Amino acid sequence: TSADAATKTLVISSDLPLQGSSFDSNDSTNKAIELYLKSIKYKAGKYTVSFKKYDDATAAAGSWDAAKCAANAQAHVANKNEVAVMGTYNSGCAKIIVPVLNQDPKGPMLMVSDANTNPGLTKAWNPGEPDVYYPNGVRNYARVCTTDDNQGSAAAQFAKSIGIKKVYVLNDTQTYGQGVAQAFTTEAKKLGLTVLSSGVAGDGWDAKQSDYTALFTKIKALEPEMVYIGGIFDNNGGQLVKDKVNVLGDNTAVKMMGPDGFTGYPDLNKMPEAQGMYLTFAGLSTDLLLANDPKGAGASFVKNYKKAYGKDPVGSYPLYGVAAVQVILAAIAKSDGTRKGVNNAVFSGSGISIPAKQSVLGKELKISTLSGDTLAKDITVEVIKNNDETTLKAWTVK
Amino acid sequence: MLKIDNLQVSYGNIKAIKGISLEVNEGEIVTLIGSNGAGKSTTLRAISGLLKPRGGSITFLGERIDGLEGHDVVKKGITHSPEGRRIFPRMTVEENLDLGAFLRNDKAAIAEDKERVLELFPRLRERISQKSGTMSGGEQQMLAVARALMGQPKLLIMDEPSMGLAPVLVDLIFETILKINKQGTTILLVEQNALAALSVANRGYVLESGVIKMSGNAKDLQSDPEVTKAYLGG
Amino acid sequence: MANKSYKARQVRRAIFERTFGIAILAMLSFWLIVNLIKAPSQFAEVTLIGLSNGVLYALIALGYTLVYGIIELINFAHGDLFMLGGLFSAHFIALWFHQTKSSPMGWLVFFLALISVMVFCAGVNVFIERFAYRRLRRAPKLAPLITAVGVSFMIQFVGLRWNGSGQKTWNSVLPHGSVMLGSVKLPYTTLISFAVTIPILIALTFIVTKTRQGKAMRATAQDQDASRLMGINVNGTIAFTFALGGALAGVAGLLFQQTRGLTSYNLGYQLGLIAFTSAVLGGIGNLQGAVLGAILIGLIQGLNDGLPIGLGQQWSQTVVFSILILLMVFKPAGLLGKQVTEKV
Amino acid sequence: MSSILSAENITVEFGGLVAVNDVSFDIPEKGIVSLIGPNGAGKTTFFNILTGLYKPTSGHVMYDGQEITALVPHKIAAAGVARTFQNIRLFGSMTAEENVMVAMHSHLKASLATTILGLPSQRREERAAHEEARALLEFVGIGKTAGEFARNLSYGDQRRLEVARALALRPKVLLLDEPTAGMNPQESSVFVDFVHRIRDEKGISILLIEHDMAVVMKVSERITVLDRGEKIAEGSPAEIKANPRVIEAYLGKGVGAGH
Amino acid sequence: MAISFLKRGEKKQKQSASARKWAISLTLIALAIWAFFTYFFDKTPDAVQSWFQVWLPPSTINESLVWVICALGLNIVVGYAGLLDLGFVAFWAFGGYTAGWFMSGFFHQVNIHFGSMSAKVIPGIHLSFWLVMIIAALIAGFFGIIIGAPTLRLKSDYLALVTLGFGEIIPQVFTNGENIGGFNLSNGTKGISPIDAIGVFGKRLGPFDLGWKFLIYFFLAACMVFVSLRIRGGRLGRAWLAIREDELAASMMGVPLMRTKLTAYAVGAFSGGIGGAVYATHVNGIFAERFNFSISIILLAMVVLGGMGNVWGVIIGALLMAWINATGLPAIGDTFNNTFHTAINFPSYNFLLFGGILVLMMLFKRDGILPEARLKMISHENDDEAANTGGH
Ligand SMILES: Nc1ncnc2c1ncn2[C@@H]1O[C@H](COP(=O)(O)OP(=O)(O)OP(=O)(O)O)[C@@H](O)[C@H]1O
Ligand SMILES: Nc1ncnc2c1ncn2[C@@H]1O[C@H](COP(=O)(O)OP(=O)(O)OP(=O)(O)O)[C@@H](O)[C@H]1O
Ligand SMILES: [Mg+2]
Ligand SMILES: [Mg+2]
Repeated sequence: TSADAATKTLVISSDLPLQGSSFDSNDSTNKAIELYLKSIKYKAGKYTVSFKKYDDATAAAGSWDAAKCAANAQAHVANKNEVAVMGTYNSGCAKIIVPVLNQDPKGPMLMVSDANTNPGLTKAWNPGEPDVYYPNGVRNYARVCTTDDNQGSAAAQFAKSIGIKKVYVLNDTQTYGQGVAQAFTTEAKKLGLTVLSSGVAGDGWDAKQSDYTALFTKIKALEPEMVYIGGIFDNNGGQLVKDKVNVLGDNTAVKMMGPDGFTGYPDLNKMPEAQGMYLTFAGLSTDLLLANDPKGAGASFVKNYKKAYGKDPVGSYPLYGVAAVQVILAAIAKSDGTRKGVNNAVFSGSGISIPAKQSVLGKELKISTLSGDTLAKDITVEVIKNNDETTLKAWTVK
Repeated sequence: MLKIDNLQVSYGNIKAIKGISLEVNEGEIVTLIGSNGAGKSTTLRAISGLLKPRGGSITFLGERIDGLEGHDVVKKGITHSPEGRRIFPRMTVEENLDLGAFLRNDKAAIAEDKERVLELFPRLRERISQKSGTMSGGEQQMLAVARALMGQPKLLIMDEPSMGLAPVLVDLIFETILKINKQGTTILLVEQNALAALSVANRGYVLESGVIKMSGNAKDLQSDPEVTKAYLGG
Repeated sequence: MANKSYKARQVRRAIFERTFGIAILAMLSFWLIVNLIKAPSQFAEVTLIGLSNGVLYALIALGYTLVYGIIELINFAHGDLFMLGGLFSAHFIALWFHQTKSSPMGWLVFFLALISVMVFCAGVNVFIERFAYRRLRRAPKLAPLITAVGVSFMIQFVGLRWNGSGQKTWNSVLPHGSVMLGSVKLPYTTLISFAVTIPILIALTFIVTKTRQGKAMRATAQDQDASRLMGINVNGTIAFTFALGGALAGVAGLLFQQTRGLTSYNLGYQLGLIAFTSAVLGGIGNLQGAVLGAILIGLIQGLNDGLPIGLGQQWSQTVVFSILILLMVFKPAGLLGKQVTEKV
Repeated sequence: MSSILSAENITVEFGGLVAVNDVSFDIPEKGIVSLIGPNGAGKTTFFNILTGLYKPTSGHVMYDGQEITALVPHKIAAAGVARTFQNIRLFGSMTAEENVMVAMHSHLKASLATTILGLPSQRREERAAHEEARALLEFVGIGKTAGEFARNLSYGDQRRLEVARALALRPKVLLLDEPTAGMNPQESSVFVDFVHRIRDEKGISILLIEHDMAVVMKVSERITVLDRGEKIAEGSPAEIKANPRVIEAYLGKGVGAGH
Repeated sequence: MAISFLKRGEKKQKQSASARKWAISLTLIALAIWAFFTYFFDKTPDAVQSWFQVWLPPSTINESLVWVICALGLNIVVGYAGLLDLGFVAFWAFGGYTAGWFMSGFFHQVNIHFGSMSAKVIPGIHLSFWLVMIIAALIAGFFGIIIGAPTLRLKSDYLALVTLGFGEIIPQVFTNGENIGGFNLSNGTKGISPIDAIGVFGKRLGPFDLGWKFLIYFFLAACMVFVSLRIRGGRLGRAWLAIREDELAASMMGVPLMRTKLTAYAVGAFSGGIGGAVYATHVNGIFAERFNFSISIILLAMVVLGGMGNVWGVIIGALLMAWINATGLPAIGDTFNNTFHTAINFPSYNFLLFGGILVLMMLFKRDGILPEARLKMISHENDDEAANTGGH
């Protein structure tokens, strides 16, 4: 039957919001995956694969939509040849899809995310998590990015290391932003820094608001040495950075630091107000890949991308999308071609690891067979300088 | 002056005017009578461009005016004082009067005319800066008539100008109609008070269910037994 | 006797309403005073910020209220038109005329942009009126409202195509920096916002209250057919109103883009909402009311965001709308609107 | 004759304007009385006081031995004071029958629950209401139009429908505000008989505001004249017709009063 | 007179007979759909299955029913009583969070189980779906009254704004609700998931029991239809219509304005609450981001597009728009690309298509797909050739 299986085309899919403000980034991810699959001739071990795109956004919502996620979950299961899903972009959507895939009678079906950073999906975080997402008792969800808690802690440790004593924490009131901001706050307090903001994750900034000068006027009066902004650039981050500098002065006077939700945006890097801003990044950013290792898998992939589509991939997630697909392909190669088999390949035995030479992320990518998280806890601390993200130092979470 | 030929008007699928022809000569008072729903107001609305006729023609001073926009019809010299008053309720009495003269530029003459209509309806002068929507029904009717007079039209169309007015004022309205007619304004009048209307008019038309049933000299109509029975409560 | 109890009830109710109102006002003033004492210059700065946002909101709110005033349409697409104005300005100044910093040439282009964006947005608004709303003049009120929602989606599509899905930041040709008034910072951009907005507001008030065109607008708003009978070109007047509203949205778009330096395809939604709120708060259809409402909302937001003791920005929307609802309960026709008893 | 509805020393001010000034007035049981006066005399305003729409600056309204000045309009209506409007105010896009049934709201007992469950008691009640509405439409002479939308009725029929709707409140007093405006003299004279029928067959007292003297003189048992908010005369039709003050302020002697 | 009574009686009987016919045939269709998806779907050829997956996936059908339930609620407020409500999403949120609170491990401090069918016994409040449904409806109805009360003195557009305000405040409370004075109300943007399974006849409905869920949702939607029609035909429905037409005249005819309007809000909110709870079980979670203004607007569009005030129209409007939003747009795009071998990026055109559909529908079929008779009359009486006539 294995010969039989080899002739069958297995479907892998992506499940991303393709409408609204994250469209460009996710469209780019899909393009990157298509390009990658073409470059490996749609082969995974002895299997041929094809690629199908799902959209978890709707026109009415203009962003991810819980009902669409629920519908997609059903569709993944119903699509007979589909063996694994690359996605989702939003953790909330993953929380809807993962339990369904988990209970697939022919499964569980594997999902590997490029962008979910909510810790609760894979480890104890809120009460009941993560077991509530795996009613079957078996894991079927992995991801190639590190979780919020790691980045937040690393950022706090770094802040202490450059002599910061008083910080003010902001978050974008969304799952990701609150997660990193909370981790930062907790760690900062543990390290003895003074956290001037109240609440477990600091103050929220409202992405719908168009003006933050009043907010920073308040912050200025408290005289912080650093402002930590947990969130993503898409949530009106440009304005936030601008207004921070408008009110508190440039980033040498009062430092500013953000998580990887702010990395990979050429628009941000080019802003005069962003110069000197610190960023953490879970892995290596696209630009750095090219600089650090011009011959590596990631660098050449980016070059190919530019050749094929005429421009750079948008943001850093496209590379992570490809990395997630690399995990899926490796699992397929190791499996018997069934959903269950593909999932087993990730969560049993030696699990999946992509060697540094092949990994588009520039270093070895290893998935924990227990939690599904990537084992890489290395965080890069970057600083925006000369209109570009530049590596300051690598940081391993203590 | 005004010539209507085979006019047809519909509301959706309902035919309200089924091909009527009538004529108003310069200097005349012509009245249009008929029971409720006969189509009198509809005819007037078609003349002043508020409704697009479905067929037929309307000619004013030798020019076709059917199909013109309402405001263009006014420019030709036709003023229409509509059924149901249609004053601007959130404007004062004075502002309403000013709007009556919207197309005129002769400031001095406008002021004179305003003076004249206020003379005619002293109640309006008393309430010159009251919001017209809060006035009593009859007061609003006075305003509607006064506003129409401010337009200095060649042809004045009046739809039930005496509705809701006290008897003294009804007299006044008909006197005024005669007076401005003498001063050279041609008038097309629709009235429920058919007796009064026929007594001031030169000629009359009787409209029934969208067609003209009778027409002729006002005096003759007044004494026509059929008209008397149907419209004069005789 | 029953009459007395009626009177007594009336009085009791009035007393209750008044006490409640006073209690709220007292709480508000207490909050403000505590903050003022605690940090006077911060208070002043935040107030200025609130004001300068308020005038921007006012420009959009005026467009809303003009259109509402004349055809009673809640024009959901108005905010998106503002967004389009911002995009147009950004492209005009930075991409077509390559101005990215404050210079005499930059100023010149800024003024060119001001005129162009007004014409552009006025044109777009008139176009929308002609093809989407005009046919629906006599339809039940909700039909044009849903059409406006559709138009809003379509403009967002244009924005999405033109700007991309993310937000874009732009350099301004307006000078950075600020003048110091004592210890209070007054940014140049705020001054410029005022300098552009205030003359426009005055001109607008003049047009609506003093000119023939304004008279036609007010008449059309009350009774279109009667207006026709007065010789008013109703379609022309409505188109003119849309043009005015569009031009205002254009100015707001330019000012926003230049002072905030940001464009994004979904910016119109939030600001449109605020503008609608301002317009109603002030008494919809009332020009001064719209300005007052907008400035009030700008202030509330600024104070809540920026005062040392406040709920913080994540609650801004809630604070704004709560105050709004309370105000509505006490002044059901808006701040400057008049409650009219119906005459039957 | 005892009075069913009486107003004592009513004064109404709008800003500085005294629209009604210390007017007392009563409607005898089963009587037909009229209120006339020049335009803007305060007649409609007086109606609005009686029905609770406006509250008087001072004075009381007594109905059936009870004070109703303070009640909200729907309670006054439910208690049995019904009216029509000077400018017709029907529910335009409801059928004639539905218009009438709306006014039965206060008599019907069905609750939300019984309606949803469709209990027999509710159905019986609905059926009875339908029948009553039908009968009322027949009574005012527009039985044929029951299923038509009110706004499609001709002007005269709309006026009749307003009366039918008011009657559905099962009132003891009916207030009619210029019911014949826009009717031609022929129709107006038919209306006079109709008013008598309402009173005679249903035992309802009627107060009428009217500018058509032919109607007023024929129908009223007593007439009250208001001018500029003040009561200037009261008496039988013959007395009023002869009252010089009334002639000067109101009647005149030209074509208008001619019939 | 007797003749006309007879006629009326006949007409009435005919009406109720046709309503019964409707009800029976709809029930049969529902049962057929249920049976098809529950028993036969797996056995159909692959081509049929994939056709359904592309054009009419069962989860889209179920989602559409959620919209139907909420749209019917809004129809009562807007279509019947004529109160423009721009914040209906608030009730949806209340219903959703009620399910979140009482059907999950959210309140992990306590351990209350009552008739629930949760897979594993975990701490939290776990009540039966049916009970939660009632609680959700009551909570939403209660807030409907709270929200309605201050608005009753307001004229239409001010009322719209106040409802809009509530529609903005309530989701923000849930978004920021992770820490309200130390109390976790909503888990903030992290949301509450998963939600307990629905139990019917002792059977626990898993994620793939869509046929059964369909039947339940259909039943609830049918209840809403039933309630709508019943109320519409009765005393209260007439009072709503009268208020919609002319508030002042209605009050002069003995209709208590406050009570009648509040009832409309409450009944509307009631079904919003049910819709919210159903939605939570459909997506198996509740997330604050979802409850934004656009939901209120889409619901309104469904009501208007379908035919305000006409229950069947509203249902069609809701089904159609929900389908277009969830399945129609992507399916058409994919099919186009596959047929013509193009690579047009359809999702990026969705705003345009969606907006275009709304505008075109309003321009060319403004009174909805199945217009209510009265609405039709109003909007066409002055059409075309009479384009300039006076509206009365
Ligand atoms: N807006 C409208 N829509 C539909 N039908 C209308 C409309 N206006 C009038 N009609 C119908 O057209 C016919 C003529 O109405 P019109 O108003 O012209 O009558 P009229 O002679 O002025 O009557 P009245 O003396 O009552 O004012 C009537 O049958 C009326 O029902
Ligand atoms: N809401 C109000 N605000 C200000 N003035 C008012 C208001 N309502 C009525 N008035 C004034 O009070 C006076 C009496 O009005 P009312 O409507 O009672 O007169 P009426 O006797 O019914 O006259 P008509 O015969 O013309 O209908 C009028 O002069 C009117 O302008
Ligand atoms: Mg007429
Ligand atoms: Mg009156």
